[in-house]
Amino acid sequence: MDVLYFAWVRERIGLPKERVETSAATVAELVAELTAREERYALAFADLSALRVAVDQELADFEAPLAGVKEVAFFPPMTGG
Amino acid sequence: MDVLYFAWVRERIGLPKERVETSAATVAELVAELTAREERYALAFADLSALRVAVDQELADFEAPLAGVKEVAFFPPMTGG
Amino acid sequence: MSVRVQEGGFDAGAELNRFTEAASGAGAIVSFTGIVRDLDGSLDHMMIEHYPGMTQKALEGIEAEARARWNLIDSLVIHRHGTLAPDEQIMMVACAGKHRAEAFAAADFLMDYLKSRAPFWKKEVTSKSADWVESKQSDEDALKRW
Amino acid sequence: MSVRVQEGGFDAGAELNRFTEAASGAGAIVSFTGIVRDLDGSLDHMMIEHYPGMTQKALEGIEAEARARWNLIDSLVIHRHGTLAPDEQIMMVACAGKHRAEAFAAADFLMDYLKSRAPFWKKEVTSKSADWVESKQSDEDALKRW
Repeated sequence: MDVLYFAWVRERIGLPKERVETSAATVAELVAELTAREERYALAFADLSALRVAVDQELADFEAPLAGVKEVAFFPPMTGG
Repeated sequence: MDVLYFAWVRERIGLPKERVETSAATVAELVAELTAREERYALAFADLSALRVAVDQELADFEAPLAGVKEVAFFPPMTGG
Repeated sequence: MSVRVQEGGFDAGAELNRFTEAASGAGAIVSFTGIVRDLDGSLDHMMIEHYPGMTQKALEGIEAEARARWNLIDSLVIHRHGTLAPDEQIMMVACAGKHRAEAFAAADFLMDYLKSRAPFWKKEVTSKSADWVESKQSDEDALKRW
Repeated sequence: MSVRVQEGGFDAGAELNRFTEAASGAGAIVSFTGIVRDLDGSLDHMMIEHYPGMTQKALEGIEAEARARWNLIDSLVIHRHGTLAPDEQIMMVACAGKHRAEAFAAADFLMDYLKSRAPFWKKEVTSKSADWVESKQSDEDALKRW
Protein backbone atom coordinates (compact mmCIF):
# COMPACT_ATOMS: atom_id res chain seq x y z
CA MET A 1 0.00 0.00 0.00
CA ASP A 2 1.05 3.61 -0.46
CA VAL A 3 1.75 5.53 2.74
CA LEU A 4 1.79 9.32 2.48
CA TYR A 5 3.07 11.94 4.92
CA PHE A 6 2.26 15.65 5.05
CA ALA A 7 3.51 18.78 6.80
CA TRP A 8 5.79 18.06 9.79
CA VAL A 9 5.10 14.33 9.59
CA ARG A 10 6.64 14.39 6.11
CA GLU A 11 9.57 16.45 7.38
CA ARG A 12 10.30 14.16 10.35
CA ILE A 13 10.08 10.98 8.30
CA GLY A 14 11.99 12.62 5.47
CA LEU A 15 9.83 11.60 2.55
CA PRO A 16 6.36 12.40 1.18
CA LYS A 17 5.37 8.89 0.12
CA GLU A 18 6.53 5.31 0.23
CA ARG A 19 5.35 1.86 -0.72
CA VAL A 20 4.88 -0.34 2.36
CA GLU A 21 4.33 -4.11 2.31
CA THR A 22 2.38 -4.90 5.44
CA SER A 23 -0.01 -7.39 6.93
CA ALA A 24 -1.21 -4.87 9.52
CA ALA A 25 -4.94 -5.27 10.07
CA THR A 26 -5.54 -1.70 11.27
CA VAL A 27 -3.96 1.75 11.03
CA ALA A 28 -2.75 1.37 14.62
CA GLU A 29 -0.91 -1.84 13.71
CA LEU A 30 0.68 -0.10 10.72
CA VAL A 31 1.84 2.73 13.01
CA ALA A 32 3.37 0.16 15.40
CA GLU A 33 5.22 -1.50 12.51
CA LEU A 34 6.58 1.79 11.19
CA THR A 35 7.53 2.99 14.69
CA ALA A 36 9.60 -0.17 15.21
CA ARG A 37 11.52 0.47 11.99
CA GLU A 38 13.61 3.55 12.68
CA GLU A 39 13.97 6.46 15.04
CA ARG A 40 12.51 8.99 12.54
CA TYR A 41 9.23 7.05 12.43
CA ALA A 42 9.18 6.74 16.20
CA LEU A 43 9.62 10.52 16.41
CA ALA A 44 6.87 11.23 13.92
CA PHE A 45 4.42 8.87 15.62
CA ALA A 46 5.39 9.69 19.22
CA ASP A 47 2.12 11.48 19.99
CA LEU A 48 -0.81 10.03 18.11
CA SER A 49 -3.19 12.60 19.57
CA ALA A 50 -1.33 15.18 17.45
CA LEU A 51 -1.89 13.15 14.28
CA ARG A 52 -4.73 12.62 11.87
CA VAL A 53 -5.09 9.77 9.41
CA ALA A 54 -6.86 9.34 6.09
CA VAL A 55 -7.59 5.92 4.60
CA ASP A 56 -8.10 5.92 0.84
CA GLN A 57 -8.40 9.71 1.02
CA GLU A 58 -11.13 9.81 3.63
CA LEU A 59 -10.56 10.91 7.23
CA ALA A 60 -10.47 7.84 9.47
CA ASP A 61 -9.33 6.83 12.94
CA PHE A 62 -6.49 4.66 14.12
CA GLU A 63 -8.76 1.64 14.54
CA ALA A 64 -9.76 1.72 10.86
CA PRO A 65 -9.21 -1.66 9.11
CA LEU A 66 -6.71 -1.86 6.25
CA ALA A 67 -8.14 -4.78 4.28
CA GLY A 68 -8.29 -3.78 0.62
CA VAL A 69 -6.91 -0.31 1.33
CA LYS A 70 -4.63 1.27 -1.29
CA GLU A 71 -3.52 4.47 0.41
CA VAL A 72 -2.98 5.61 3.99
CA ALA A 73 -1.91 9.17 4.86
CA PHE A 74 -0.63 10.64 8.13
CA PHE A 75 -0.61 14.35 8.90
CA PRO A 76 -1.13 16.92 11.67
CA PRO A 77 -4.54 18.58 12.23
CA MET A 78 -5.47 20.65 9.19
CA THR A 79 -4.96 24.39 9.13
CA GLY A 80 -6.53 25.57 5.87
CA GLY A 81 -8.83 28.47 5.25
CA MET B 1 -42.69 71.51 13.00
CA ASP B 2 -42.23 69.45 9.84
CA VAL B 3 -44.17 66.22 9.71
CA LEU B 4 -43.04 63.61 7.17
CA TYR B 5 -44.79 60.51 5.89
CA PHE B 6 -43.27 57.52 4.10
CA ALA B 7 -44.46 54.46 2.17
CA TRP B 8 -48.17 53.67 2.62
CA VAL B 9 -48.54 56.33 5.32
CA ARG B 10 -47.54 58.89 2.70
CA GLU B 11 -49.96 57.36 0.19
CA ARG B 12 -52.90 57.32 2.60
CA ILE B 13 -52.35 60.88 3.79
CA GLY B 14 -51.61 61.99 0.25
CA LEU B 15 -48.49 64.05 0.83
CA PRO B 16 -44.86 63.41 1.79
CA LYS B 17 -44.40 66.35 4.12
CA GLU B 18 -46.29 69.20 5.72
CA ARG B 19 -45.75 71.99 8.18
CA VAL B 20 -47.87 71.53 11.33
CA GLU B 21 -48.44 74.15 14.02
CA THR B 22 -49.13 72.25 17.18
CA SER B 23 -48.92 72.50 20.92
CA ALA B 24 -48.92 68.71 21.31
CA ALA B 25 -46.56 67.66 24.09
CA THR B 26 -45.92 64.15 22.77
CA VAL B 27 -46.01 62.22 19.53
CA ALA B 28 -49.21 60.52 20.71
CA GLU B 29 -50.88 63.92 21.18
CA LEU B 30 -49.78 64.96 17.69
CA VAL B 31 -51.28 61.75 16.29
CA ALA B 32 -54.56 62.51 18.10
CA GLU B 33 -54.63 66.03 16.65
CA LEU B 34 -53.96 64.82 13.11
CA THR B 35 -56.48 61.96 13.42
CA ALA B 36 -59.18 64.46 14.39
CA ARG B 37 -58.50 66.57 11.30
CA GLU B 38 -59.63 64.41 8.40
CA GLU B 39 -60.56 60.87 7.44
CA ARG B 40 -57.29 60.27 5.55
CA TYR B 41 -55.29 60.89 8.74
CA ALA B 42 -57.62 58.69 10.76
CA LEU B 43 -57.08 55.94 8.20
CA ALA B 44 -53.32 56.29 8.25
CA PHE B 45 -53.16 56.29 12.04
CA ALA B 46 -55.85 53.66 12.62
CA ASP B 47 -53.40 51.02 13.87
CA LEU B 48 -50.46 52.51 15.72
CA SER B 49 -48.90 49.07 16.22
CA ALA B 50 -48.30 49.03 12.45
CA LEU B 51 -46.49 52.39 12.58
CA ARG B 52 -43.04 53.56 13.52
CA VAL B 53 -42.02 57.10 14.38
CA ALA B 54 -38.79 59.06 14.16
CA VAL B 55 -38.24 62.29 16.08
CA ASP B 56 -35.57 64.55 14.60
CA GLN B 57 -34.44 61.61 12.46
CA GLU B 58 -33.97 59.17 15.32
CA LEU B 59 -36.31 56.23 15.99
CA ALA B 60 -38.55 57.06 18.94
CA ASP B 61 -41.80 55.90 20.51
CA PHE B 62 -45.24 57.48 20.70
CA GLU B 63 -44.59 58.81 24.19
CA ALA B 64 -41.59 60.83 23.01
CA PRO B 65 -41.83 64.54 23.99
CA LEU B 66 -42.02 67.15 21.22
CA ALA B 67 -40.51 70.16 23.03
CA GLY B 68 -37.87 71.71 20.76
CA VAL B 69 -38.42 69.09 18.06
CA LYS B 70 -38.10 70.20 14.40
CA GLU B 71 -39.12 67.08 12.50
CA VAL B 72 -41.39 64.10 13.14
CA ALA B 73 -41.77 61.25 10.65
CA PHE B 74 -44.34 58.45 10.48
CA PHE B 75 -43.84 55.27 8.50
CA PRO B 76 -44.45 51.50 8.51
CA PRO B 77 -41.82 49.05 9.80
CA MET B 78 -38.72 49.23 7.65
CA THR B 79 -38.06 46.66 4.94
CA GLY B 80 -34.60 47.47 3.62
CA GLY B 81 -31.71 45.14 2.87
CA MET C 1 -15.94 52.85 7.64
CA SER C 2 -18.07 54.01 4.79
CA VAL C 3 -21.78 54.36 4.06
CA ARG C 4 -23.24 55.16 0.64
CA VAL C 5 -26.89 55.64 -0.25
CA GLN C 6 -27.37 56.03 -3.97
CA GLU C 7 -29.85 55.65 -6.79
CA GLY C 8 -27.43 54.19 -9.32
CA GLY C 9 -26.12 50.66 -9.52
CA PHE C 10 -22.78 49.47 -8.19
CA ASP C 11 -20.26 46.80 -9.15
CA ALA C 12 -20.13 44.45 -6.15
CA GLY C 13 -16.93 42.75 -7.32
CA ALA C 14 -15.10 46.04 -7.88
CA GLU C 15 -16.35 47.30 -4.51
CA LEU C 16 -15.17 44.10 -2.81
CA ASN C 17 -11.71 44.38 -4.38
CA ARG C 18 -11.37 48.06 -3.49
CA PHE C 19 -12.51 47.36 0.07
CA THR C 20 -10.13 44.39 0.45
CA GLU C 21 -7.21 46.36 -0.97
CA ALA C 22 -7.75 49.14 1.57
CA ALA C 23 -8.33 46.87 4.59
CA SER C 24 -4.71 46.63 5.62
CA GLY C 25 -4.00 43.92 8.18
CA ALA C 26 -7.26 42.06 7.55
CA GLY C 27 -7.21 38.26 7.51
CA ALA C 28 -10.91 37.87 6.76
CA ILE C 29 -13.37 39.73 4.54
CA VAL C 30 -17.08 38.89 4.50
CA SER C 31 -19.42 40.45 1.95
CA PHE C 32 -23.17 40.30 1.52
CA THR C 33 -25.05 41.28 -1.62
CA GLY C 34 -28.84 41.62 -1.71
CA ILE C 35 -30.58 41.07 -5.05
CA VAL C 36 -34.12 41.84 -6.28
CA ARG C 37 -35.89 38.49 -6.54
CA ASP C 38 -38.72 37.93 -8.93
CA LEU C 39 -40.64 35.59 -6.67
CA ASP C 40 -43.15 34.17 -9.11
CA GLY C 41 -42.09 35.64 -12.43
CA SER C 42 -44.59 38.50 -12.25
CA LEU C 43 -42.42 41.29 -10.80
CA ASP C 44 -42.05 44.25 -13.12
CA HIS C 45 -39.91 46.34 -10.82
CA MET C 46 -39.22 47.21 -7.21
CA MET C 47 -39.40 50.73 -5.81
CA ILE C 48 -37.26 51.55 -2.82
CA GLU C 49 -38.25 54.63 -0.87
CA HIS C 50 -36.06 56.02 1.87
CA TYR C 51 -35.89 58.91 4.34
CA PRO C 52 -32.93 60.92 3.08
CA GLY C 53 -32.28 62.94 6.23
CA MET C 54 -32.26 59.87 8.41
CA THR C 55 -30.80 57.10 6.25
CA GLN C 56 -27.13 58.00 6.37
CA LYS C 57 -27.35 58.74 10.10
CA ALA C 58 -29.14 55.44 10.83
CA LEU C 59 -26.66 53.39 8.80
CA GLU C 60 -23.71 55.10 10.45
CA GLY C 61 -25.25 54.38 13.85
CA ILE C 62 -25.64 50.68 12.99
CA GLU C 63 -22.05 50.55 11.73
CA ALA C 64 -20.78 52.27 14.89
CA GLU C 65 -22.62 49.68 16.97
CA ALA C 66 -21.01 46.83 14.99
CA ARG C 67 -17.60 48.38 15.46
CA ALA C 68 -18.18 48.73 19.21
CA ARG C 69 -18.98 45.02 19.44
CA TRP C 70 -16.29 43.57 17.18
CA ASN C 71 -12.74 44.52 16.48
CA LEU C 72 -13.32 45.46 12.85
CA ILE C 73 -10.66 46.81 10.57
CA ASP C 74 -13.18 48.36 8.20
CA SER C 75 -16.78 48.14 7.07
CA LEU C 76 -18.80 49.24 4.07
CA VAL C 77 -22.52 49.68 3.45
CA ILE C 78 -24.01 50.56 0.06
CA HIS C 79 -27.80 50.78 -0.32
CA ARG C 80 -29.75 51.85 -3.39
CA HIS C 81 -33.11 53.59 -3.62
CA GLY C 82 -35.43 54.28 -6.53
CA THR C 83 -36.53 51.85 -9.23
CA LEU C 84 -34.85 48.44 -9.51
CA ALA C 85 -35.48 45.64 -12.00
CA PRO C 86 -35.47 41.92 -11.09
CA ASP C 87 -31.92 40.57 -10.61
CA GLU C 88 -30.50 44.01 -9.93
CA GLN C 89 -28.34 44.36 -6.83
CA ILE C 90 -30.06 46.34 -4.07
CA MET C 91 -27.33 46.68 -1.52
CA MET C 92 -24.10 45.30 -0.18
CA VAL C 93 -22.27 45.11 3.11
CA ALA C 94 -18.62 44.20 3.65
CA CYS C 95 -16.69 43.69 6.88
CA ALA C 96 -12.96 43.22 7.37
CA GLY C 97 -11.54 41.64 10.52
CA LYS C 98 -8.38 39.93 11.65
CA HIS C 99 -10.29 36.67 12.09
CA ARG C 100 -13.22 35.06 10.36
CA ALA C 101 -15.53 34.91 13.38
CA GLU C 102 -15.67 38.68 13.83
CA ALA C 103 -16.02 39.40 10.11
CA PHE C 104 -18.94 36.95 9.81
CA ALA C 105 -20.67 38.16 12.98
CA ALA C 106 -20.37 41.83 12.10
CA ALA C 107 -21.69 41.37 8.55
CA ASP C 108 -24.60 39.27 9.82
CA PHE C 109 -25.36 41.88 12.50
CA LEU C 110 -25.18 44.78 10.02
CA MET C 111 -27.65 43.00 7.76
CA ASP C 112 -30.10 42.25 10.57
CA TYR C 113 -30.11 45.85 11.79
CA LEU C 114 -30.10 47.39 8.35
CA LYS C 115 -33.13 45.26 7.47
CA SER C 116 -35.29 46.46 10.36
CA ARG C 117 -33.77 49.72 11.59
CA ALA C 118 -32.65 51.67 8.52
CA PRO C 119 -35.43 53.76 6.93
CA PHE C 120 -36.00 51.94 3.64
CA TRP C 121 -39.30 50.65 2.31
CA LYS C 122 -39.80 48.34 -0.64
CA LYS C 123 -42.76 48.25 -2.98
CA GLU C 124 -43.23 45.41 -5.46
CA VAL C 125 -44.89 46.43 -8.71
CA THR C 126 -46.38 43.86 -11.07
CA SER C 127 -48.66 44.39 -14.08
CA LYS C 128 -51.63 43.94 -11.73
CA SER C 129 -50.61 45.32 -8.38
CA ALA C 130 -48.29 47.55 -6.39
CA ASP C 131 -47.79 46.34 -2.83
CA TRP C 132 -45.58 47.54 -0.03
CA VAL C 133 -43.46 44.64 1.22
CA GLU C 134 -44.55 43.77 4.74
CA SER C 135 -41.98 43.50 7.47
CA LYS C 136 -41.48 39.97 8.74
CA GLN C 137 -41.65 38.89 12.35
CA SER C 138 -38.59 36.74 11.61
CA ASP C 139 -36.61 39.90 10.80
CA GLU C 140 -37.62 41.49 14.08
CA ASP C 141 -36.81 38.26 15.91
CA ALA C 142 -33.38 38.16 14.26
CA LEU C 143 -32.39 41.29 16.23
CA LYS C 144 -32.77 39.38 19.48
CA ARG C 145 -29.79 37.22 18.57
CA TRP C 146 -27.41 40.13 19.25
CA MET D 1 -21.49 24.01 -7.02
CA SER D 2 -17.86 24.41 -7.81
CA VAL D 3 -14.54 23.64 -6.10
CA ARG D 4 -11.15 24.82 -7.35
CA VAL D 5 -7.76 24.07 -5.84
CA GLN D 6 -5.01 26.02 -7.55
CA GLU D 7 -1.53 27.42 -7.15
CA GLY D 8 -2.16 30.72 -8.90
CA GLY D 9 -3.94 33.76 -7.57
CA PHE D 10 -7.55 34.67 -8.23
CA ASP D 11 -9.55 37.88 -8.52
CA ALA D 12 -12.11 37.73 -5.70
CA GLY D 13 -14.22 40.56 -7.14
CA ALA D 14 -14.37 39.00 -10.60
CA GLU D 15 -15.18 35.61 -9.03
CA LEU D 16 -17.94 37.18 -6.94
CA ASN D 17 -19.48 38.88 -9.97
CA ARG D 18 -19.31 35.72 -12.08
CA PHE D 19 -20.83 33.68 -9.25
CA THR D 20 -23.60 36.24 -8.65
CA GLU D 21 -24.40 36.46 -12.36
CA ALA D 22 -24.83 32.68 -12.59
CA ALA D 23 -26.85 32.28 -9.36
CA SER D 24 -30.23 32.75 -10.96
CA GLY D 25 -33.03 33.31 -8.45
CA ALA D 26 -30.71 34.21 -5.58
CA GLY D 27 -31.73 37.01 -3.23
CA ALA D 28 -28.63 36.81 -1.06
CA ILE D 29 -24.95 36.21 -1.78
CA VAL D 30 -22.37 35.86 1.00
CA SER D 31 -18.67 35.72 0.25
CA PHE D 32 -15.64 35.11 2.44
CA THR D 33 -12.06 35.90 1.48
CA GLY D 34 -9.08 34.71 3.55
CA ILE D 35 -5.88 36.75 3.36
CA VAL D 36 -2.28 36.04 4.46
CA ARG D 37 -1.69 38.18 7.54
CA ASP D 38 1.75 39.35 8.48
CA LEU D 39 1.19 39.13 12.20
CA ASP D 40 4.19 41.06 13.49
CA GLY D 41 5.83 42.37 10.33
CA SER D 42 8.31 39.49 10.14
CA LEU D 43 6.56 37.12 7.74
CA ASP D 44 8.46 36.51 4.55
CA HIS D 45 5.99 34.10 3.00
CA MET D 46 3.51 31.37 3.74
CA MET D 47 3.71 27.86 2.27
CA ILE D 48 0.48 25.96 1.87
CA GLU D 49 0.82 22.21 1.45
CA HIS D 50 -2.12 20.04 0.53
CA TYR D 51 -3.02 16.43 -0.23
CA PRO D 52 -3.91 16.54 -3.91
CA GLY D 53 -5.83 13.27 -4.12
CA MET D 54 -7.97 14.12 -1.13
CA THR D 55 -8.45 17.90 -1.29
CA GLN D 56 -11.04 18.13 -4.05
CA LYS D 57 -12.96 15.19 -2.62
CA ALA D 58 -12.94 16.64 0.92
CA LEU D 59 -14.08 20.07 -0.27
CA GLU D 60 -16.83 18.55 -2.38
CA GLY D 61 -17.96 16.51 0.64
CA ILE D 62 -18.11 19.65 2.80
CA GLU D 63 -20.04 21.50 0.10
CA ALA D 64 -22.47 18.59 -0.27
CA GLU D 65 -23.06 18.67 3.49
CA ALA D 66 -23.78 22.43 3.35
CA ARG D 67 -26.22 21.88 0.50
CA ALA D 68 -27.97 19.12 2.42
CA ARG D 69 -28.50 21.48 5.36
CA TRP D 70 -29.52 24.66 3.57
CA ASN D 71 -31.47 25.35 0.45
CA LEU D 72 -28.56 26.80 -1.50
CA ILE D 73 -28.79 27.95 -5.07
CA ASP D 74 -25.06 27.66 -5.62
CA SER D 75 -21.73 27.58 -3.81
CA LEU D 76 -18.10 28.15 -4.69
CA VAL D 77 -14.84 27.23 -2.98
CA ILE D 78 -11.42 28.35 -4.24
CA HIS D 79 -8.31 27.43 -2.23
CA ARG D 80 -4.70 28.06 -3.18
CA HIS D 81 -1.60 26.07 -2.35
CA GLY D 82 2.11 26.78 -2.74
CA THR D 83 3.94 29.97 -1.81
CA LEU D 84 1.97 33.07 -0.81
CA ALA D 85 3.23 36.52 0.17
CA PRO D 86 1.69 38.65 2.94
CA ASP D 87 -1.60 40.28 1.85
CA GLU D 88 -2.19 37.71 -0.87
CA GLN D 89 -5.59 36.07 -0.93
CA ILE D 90 -5.49 32.44 0.19
CA MET D 91 -9.00 31.29 -0.50
CA MET D 92 -12.59 32.29 -0.95
CA VAL D 93 -16.02 30.84 -0.41
CA ALA D 94 -19.31 32.12 -1.81
CA CYS D 95 -22.87 30.96 -1.13
CA ALA D 96 -26.06 31.99 -2.90
CA GLY D 97 -29.46 31.52 -1.29
CA LYS D 98 -32.95 32.87 -1.59
CA HIS D 99 -32.67 34.47 1.84
CA ARG D 100 -29.83 35.97 3.83
CA ALA D 101 -30.00 33.56 6.78
CA GLU D 102 -29.20 30.49 4.70
CA ALA D 103 -26.47 32.23 2.70
CA PHE D 104 -24.75 33.43 5.89
CA ALA D 105 -25.08 30.11 7.69
CA ALA D 106 -23.81 28.06 4.76
CA ALA D 107 -20.76 30.29 4.18
CA ASP D 108 -19.92 30.25 7.89
CA PHE D 109 -20.33 26.45 7.98
CA LEU D 110 -18.18 25.94 4.87
CA MET D 111 -15.41 28.03 6.42
CA ASP D 112 -15.50 26.15 9.73
CA TYR D 113 -15.31 22.76 8.03
CA LEU D 114 -12.80 23.82 5.42
CA LYS D 115 -10.55 25.12 8.21
CA SER D 116 -10.41 21.86 10.14
CA ARG D 117 -11.45 19.11 7.74
CA ALA D 118 -9.89 19.91 4.37
CA PRO D 119 -6.29 18.66 3.97
CA PHE D 120 -4.33 21.91 3.92
CA TRP D 121 -1.40 22.82 6.14
CA LYS D 122 0.20 26.23 6.50
CA LYS D 123 3.81 27.00 7.25
CA GLU D 124 4.93 30.52 8.15
CA VAL D 125 8.42 31.38 6.98
CA THR D 126 10.32 34.36 8.40
CA SER D 127 14.02 35.26 8.04
CA LYS D 128 14.66 33.32 11.24
CA SER D 129 12.20 30.47 11.35
CA ALA D 130 9.82 28.21 9.46
CA ASP D 131 6.96 26.97 11.60
CA TRP D 132 3.90 24.91 10.83
CA VAL D 133 0.81 26.79 11.95
CA GLU D 134 -0.77 24.90 14.84
CA SER D 135 -4.44 24.07 14.75
CA LYS D 136 -6.50 25.96 17.28
CA GLN D 137 -8.88 24.42 19.79
CA SER D 138 -11.27 27.26 18.92
CA ASP D 139 -11.41 26.00 15.32
CA GLU D 140 -12.26 22.50 16.48
CA ASP D 141 -14.83 23.91 18.90
CA ALA D 142 -16.39 25.94 16.09
CA LEU D 143 -17.51 22.68 14.43
CA LYS D 144 -19.74 21.90 17.40
CA ARG D 145 -21.98 24.83 16.52
CA TRP D 146 -23.40 22.91 13.55
